[in-house]
Amino acid sequence: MTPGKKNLLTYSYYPGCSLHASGREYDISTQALFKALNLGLKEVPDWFCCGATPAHNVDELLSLSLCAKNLSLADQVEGDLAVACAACFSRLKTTQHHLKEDDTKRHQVETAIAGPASLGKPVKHILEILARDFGLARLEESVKKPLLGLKVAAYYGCLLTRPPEVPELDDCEDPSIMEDILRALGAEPVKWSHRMECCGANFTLSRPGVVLKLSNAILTSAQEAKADCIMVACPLCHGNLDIRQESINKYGTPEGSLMGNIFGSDYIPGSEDGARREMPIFYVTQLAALAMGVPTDKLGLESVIVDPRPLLYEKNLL
Amino acid sequence: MNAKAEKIRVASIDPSYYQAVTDAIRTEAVKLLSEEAVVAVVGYLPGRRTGTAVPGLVTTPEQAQQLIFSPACVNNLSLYLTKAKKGVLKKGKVAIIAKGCDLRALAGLMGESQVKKEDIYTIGIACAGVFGADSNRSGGLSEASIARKCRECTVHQPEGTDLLVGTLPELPQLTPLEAEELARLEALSPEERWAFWKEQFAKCIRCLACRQVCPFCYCEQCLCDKNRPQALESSPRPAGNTAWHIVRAMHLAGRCGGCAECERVCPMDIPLNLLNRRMAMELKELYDYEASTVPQEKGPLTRYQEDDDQSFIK
Amino acid sequence: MSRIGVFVCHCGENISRTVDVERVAKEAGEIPGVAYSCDYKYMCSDPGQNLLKKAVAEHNLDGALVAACSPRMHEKTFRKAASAAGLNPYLCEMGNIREHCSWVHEDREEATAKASDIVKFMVERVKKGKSLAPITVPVTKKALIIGGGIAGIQAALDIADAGHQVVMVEREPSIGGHMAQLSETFPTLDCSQCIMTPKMVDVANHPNITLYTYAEIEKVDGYIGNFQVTVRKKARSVDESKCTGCGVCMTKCPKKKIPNDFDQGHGMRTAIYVPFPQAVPNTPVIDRQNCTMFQSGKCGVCQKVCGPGAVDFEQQDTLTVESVGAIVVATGFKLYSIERKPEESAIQGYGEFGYGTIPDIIDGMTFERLASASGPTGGRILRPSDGKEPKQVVFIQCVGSRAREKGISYCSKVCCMYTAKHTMLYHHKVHDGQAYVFYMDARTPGKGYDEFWRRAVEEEEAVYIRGMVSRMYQRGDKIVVMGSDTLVGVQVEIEADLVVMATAVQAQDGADLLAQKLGISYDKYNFYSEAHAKLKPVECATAGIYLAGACQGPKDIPDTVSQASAAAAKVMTLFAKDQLERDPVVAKVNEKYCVGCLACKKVCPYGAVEEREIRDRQGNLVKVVANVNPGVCGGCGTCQATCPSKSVELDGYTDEQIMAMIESL
Amino acid sequence: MHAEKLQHEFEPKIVAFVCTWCTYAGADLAGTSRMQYPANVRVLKFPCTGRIDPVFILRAFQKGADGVLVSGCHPGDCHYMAGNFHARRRFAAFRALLGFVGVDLERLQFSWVSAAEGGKWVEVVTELTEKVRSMGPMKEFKALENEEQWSGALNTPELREAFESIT
Repeated sequence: MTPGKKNLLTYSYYPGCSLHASGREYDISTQALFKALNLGLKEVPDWFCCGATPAHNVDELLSLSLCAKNLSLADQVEGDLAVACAACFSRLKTTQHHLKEDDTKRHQVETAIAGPASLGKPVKHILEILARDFGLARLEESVKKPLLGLKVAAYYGCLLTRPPEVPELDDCEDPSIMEDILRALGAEPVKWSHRMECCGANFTLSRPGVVLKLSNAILTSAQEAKADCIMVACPLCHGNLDIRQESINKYGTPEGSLMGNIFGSDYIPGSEDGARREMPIFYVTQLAALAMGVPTDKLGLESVIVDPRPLLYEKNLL
Repeated sequence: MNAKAEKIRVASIDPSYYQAVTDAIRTEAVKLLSEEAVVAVVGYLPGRRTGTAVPGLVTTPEQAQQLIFSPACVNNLSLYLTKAKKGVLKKGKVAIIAKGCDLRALAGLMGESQVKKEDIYTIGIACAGVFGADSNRSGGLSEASIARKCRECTVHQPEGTDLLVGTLPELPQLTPLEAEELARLEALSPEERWAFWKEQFAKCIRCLACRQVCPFCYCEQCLCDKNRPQALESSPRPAGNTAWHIVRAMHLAGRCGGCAECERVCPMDIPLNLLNRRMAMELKELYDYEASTVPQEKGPLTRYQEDDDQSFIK
Repeated sequence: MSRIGVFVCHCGENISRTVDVERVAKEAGEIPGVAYSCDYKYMCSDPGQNLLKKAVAEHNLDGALVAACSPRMHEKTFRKAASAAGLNPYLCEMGNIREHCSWVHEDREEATAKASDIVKFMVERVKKGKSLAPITVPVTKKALIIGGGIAGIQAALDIADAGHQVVMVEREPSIGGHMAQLSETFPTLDCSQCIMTPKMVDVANHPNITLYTYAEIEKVDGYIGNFQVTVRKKARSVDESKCTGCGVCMTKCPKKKIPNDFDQGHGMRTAIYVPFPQAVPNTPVIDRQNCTMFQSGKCGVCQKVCGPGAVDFEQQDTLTVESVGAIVVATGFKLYSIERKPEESAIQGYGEFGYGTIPDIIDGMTFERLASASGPTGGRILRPSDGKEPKQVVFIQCVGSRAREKGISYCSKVCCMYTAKHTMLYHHKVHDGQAYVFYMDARTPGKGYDEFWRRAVEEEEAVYIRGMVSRMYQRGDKIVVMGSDTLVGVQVEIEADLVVMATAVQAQDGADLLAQKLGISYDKYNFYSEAHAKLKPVECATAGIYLAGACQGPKDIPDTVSQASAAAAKVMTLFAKDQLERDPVVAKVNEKYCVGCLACKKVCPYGAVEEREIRDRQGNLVKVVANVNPGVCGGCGTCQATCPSKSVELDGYTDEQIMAMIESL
Repeated sequence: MHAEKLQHEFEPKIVAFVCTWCTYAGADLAGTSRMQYPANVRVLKFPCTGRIDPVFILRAFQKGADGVLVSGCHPGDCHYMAGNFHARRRFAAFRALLGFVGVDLERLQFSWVSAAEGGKWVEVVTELTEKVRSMGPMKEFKALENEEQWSGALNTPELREAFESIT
């Protein structure tokens, strides 16, 4: 941050584990985007895992306490809490929601974390910050390099808007916030069917067959809608759609069937014509930062599996 | 009234504030009367002794020049539209000066069909507070002399008036003595509270000034005057006194606007507003009801919700 | 000084076993104002009642207390006896020394003391009692029926056939309601219009029925037996007295492409139109929003071609006041739509089904119109988007119903049956087509209903999938329906050509507003509330108003017709007498002391309190007071407990009586 | 056959204000079912709990009741649709007021007893009777009844003399 230059808005920042590991590009591009938009972003000190999807399946109190502790850590940093990962966002919001509703649980959690639970801190997803706090109009004005001609399938996944009473991000079943942002960036959102379907999320290790099946359906749908690429706002979705693409493409082949057998899936997907183009998967922050004119070497484009650079080159965006 | 208040004396409110309010009232009253928009203005006139004020009804622009506003303007004037001067409203539209607390009474009277909104023109006052009963008025309005109700007033700047006059001066943060007293009583055991109120009610001489001054006690026959059947013993004995004050508080529950006139006029210094405040607290907690400066169709005890609290019912 | 007689009953041994009845009688005799007391084996027997009658005469009694069983048992008996002896029945009371004393206490001493106490305070009650006369209310023997669907038609015909005058008010240009839209009806599959239209004609031709169509209720005043109802007849732009129904205007009208609501927007109509060919009355109406004449002032073709000169562009709304004695509310229902709802709405749409943007996802009523021989496709099942015959049709039940997450938790009751019917109609019309049904439970209670449903499943080859649909989207010209089959435990995906949703039955738009005009209550879904769920299913809590059909809750045709006839029977019972007699336990206002704060009006569950202006001889307003309409008052006394000055008093339970009882304890 | 009846030092006076449609009928049912409960209660019948004025409760205490029971129809069961809903708010407020002036609220019980709940009637009456019995007599109001007034706040010889002459 340039000293002396005042930020428009300042946020505390909870990146979450993925953004420090498999989803580093999301972290890098988020930081770059915020800087470009003159938004302050200060990482919460000593944050740790939110428990993601596994914890609350095992121990509710643990999952609530993990998030409650992170929230109280976040209280030390000024500004609403910016969260990039859909799972972290969901868990942190869910925790606030549950603890507000249930005094007994709040009491238990406060005992567990030896301190008050911070229920008042607004937890905001990056999408919300871009579309609402910063505002679509201002976002559009800030664009230096509009993403003209880029057809994007905006993929929400299952956690960003559900259950409706928790994230309060947009219409639970028919949201438009990602499309709105894409339009502001100059890109063309496509109409497609699978934007709200689950990618398989954390079955990625335990039941990869399920992931392959679900992710394949999403990729197929995007392709049928003539999208050039998919935009996501979650590192888990990104992982499944990006990293698994090679396996998915092989899935229809004898090699893939073998894999399917190993993973115990009874379903052999694969596009009907057998030919699948590689579908680049972008984080919302990558596309936004690109449109803001952030140098392309600061977007982490090189570290994803399906290389998006040929596409961007083709569209004159590199 | 209280030793603590004597000690932390704060600077008096700047007299220019009162002058500004007085001027604004006069200007508006003269305008309304000369344009014949109203037939009368109910307001405050200077009392015979300096530093005092009395309620007054003016009907000409000349008389309107006499209207004042000062910390001595303690009375709740809404009373003058119903009981004392019942005929006033029959002659035409009347303007009335109202502090926030008075305005809540006016709103209540409208909700209870006693006053019609279209019959009155409310000149609201951004009110800094008024003198307490028996306070030393020589030094202007200060923490020592301000009425107890004003210390925790939430309607300095009333809403819903036809005209609001005055700009509030900066007001000092005052300790909420009444809320503290309520909390103290709440913390006592039932026996101790009974003892407290027994002593208070024993003082009552049943002069019924509390009733006469209350804007909501507009009944033509008060329950306590009824003798077939006699629900309340009318002679000033402890039993009847206790019943009277309980019934009075119950009848005001959900209606009282908190002007605390009952307490001000009580010659025996019974802290009557504590009862009203306690009921207001209860209704706020149970039904999220607060007396408003805007008329409501129904009060908390004339409406209900199917899921109202019933934790006290077996 | 009162002269009260106290009669203590032994009830065989039921009372005397634990209560010393002689002592109770003796102690009663010592109460001031008691002129006579005795005990007797069976007070309720003939000799017992005669004892009471004789004592009233011999001892010149002005009140009687029978200490015996519960008043719920024999109050009527003894009041009748007292009345026969010339005593006002309301001056005869009962002290309950059996259910509340001898049966629940074993200790003779305690029970006797309690019985004496009961006698004591009840004597005080009798002392302060007043003679009351039953309230009589005149009855106007004319009924108003609001709504001209099958419920309203049935009620109207029943009442009119009984010889009473009926006024029917229908909001639409024609009567017939939803039933006129249906193709065939379950469980018999007879043609709906074939059984409906004759009834519609009967209404139009009945000498006792006055029909107002294209009209709404403006205002309702009065009370049971004596309602004054203001009806707004909307400007039809066609003079009903002149129109012959020839229909030339419609054939000549240049505006021909207006979606017809009767066909759920799928058929087209002209700007001057009747909603359907069998409309009653067969008088067209001009839809002013879509008429070129009204919009631009140029055209007037219909007026030119109309032989009798019935078309009148200048026509205005008119108000008519009707005096009626009873009202039957039969306003029916509307269907839920999956469209996006306003944010503040308690009910949500279905984003997962595309909020109604996919043309080939239709509701059940639209399917009815497609299947109807008189519908926009002439009875062929053709889908809206491209007019092709769908080969795979998915039916989804409980869309909006039983969906707490969407804001509606009730079951719409008719959908299981009509969906089964739809699969049959589809199978009959498209032999090579396949119907799938997603359902939660098949609910088929009704005569012949389950057999009908089984037929759909077993003989008509509908595939029933027990599970919900989670998402639908358009892929090419197909609709992909994603759902679950919970019996097998798998995800299901069907590529459908057409999807038919059984959407929830909801209260009509404006049902709440009509209820407020009528002063009847409604639930959170705006369905009207009956007075008692079991025992008063057609009465409203407001006397003189009755409910028929789906305005009270989802109902099929047989239930609707039954309820309509029941409502008609209630009306006829009311009309059987010239005067209505009511229990005189009602509230009265003391106008001298009432200051008109109207707290009583605010709390009255019956809407029995109204304002009354008191004026002096010159006509100047002195004050406004509350006034209780004894015809409407239910006698709960909530007003009196609320009134600060006790200026309203409930007869039979006056403060004086109650205070006297408390004093004597 | 009956167990030796316990002799109590104090038998409280319990007054019950009940609605005729539910609780009165429930008490009737307790009778027809021959259930047993303490004979301390005196039942006053009202059409509806909506008719029960807080003044009645106050008056009952003043006239020597040691415990008061107010009972009516369960919410939604009111014969008059909404009488008990209004009563519920009224009594919630009145209860708070009595508590604030120092009445021990253990002596004032509210309940919903339906026409089918004879058992509940017995339970409520028994519980209140036993509770009040263990608390002893309601002294406060009785003491007030016996007291004449003179606070001493206005202390003149004439007043003192007058007061002493009447007490």
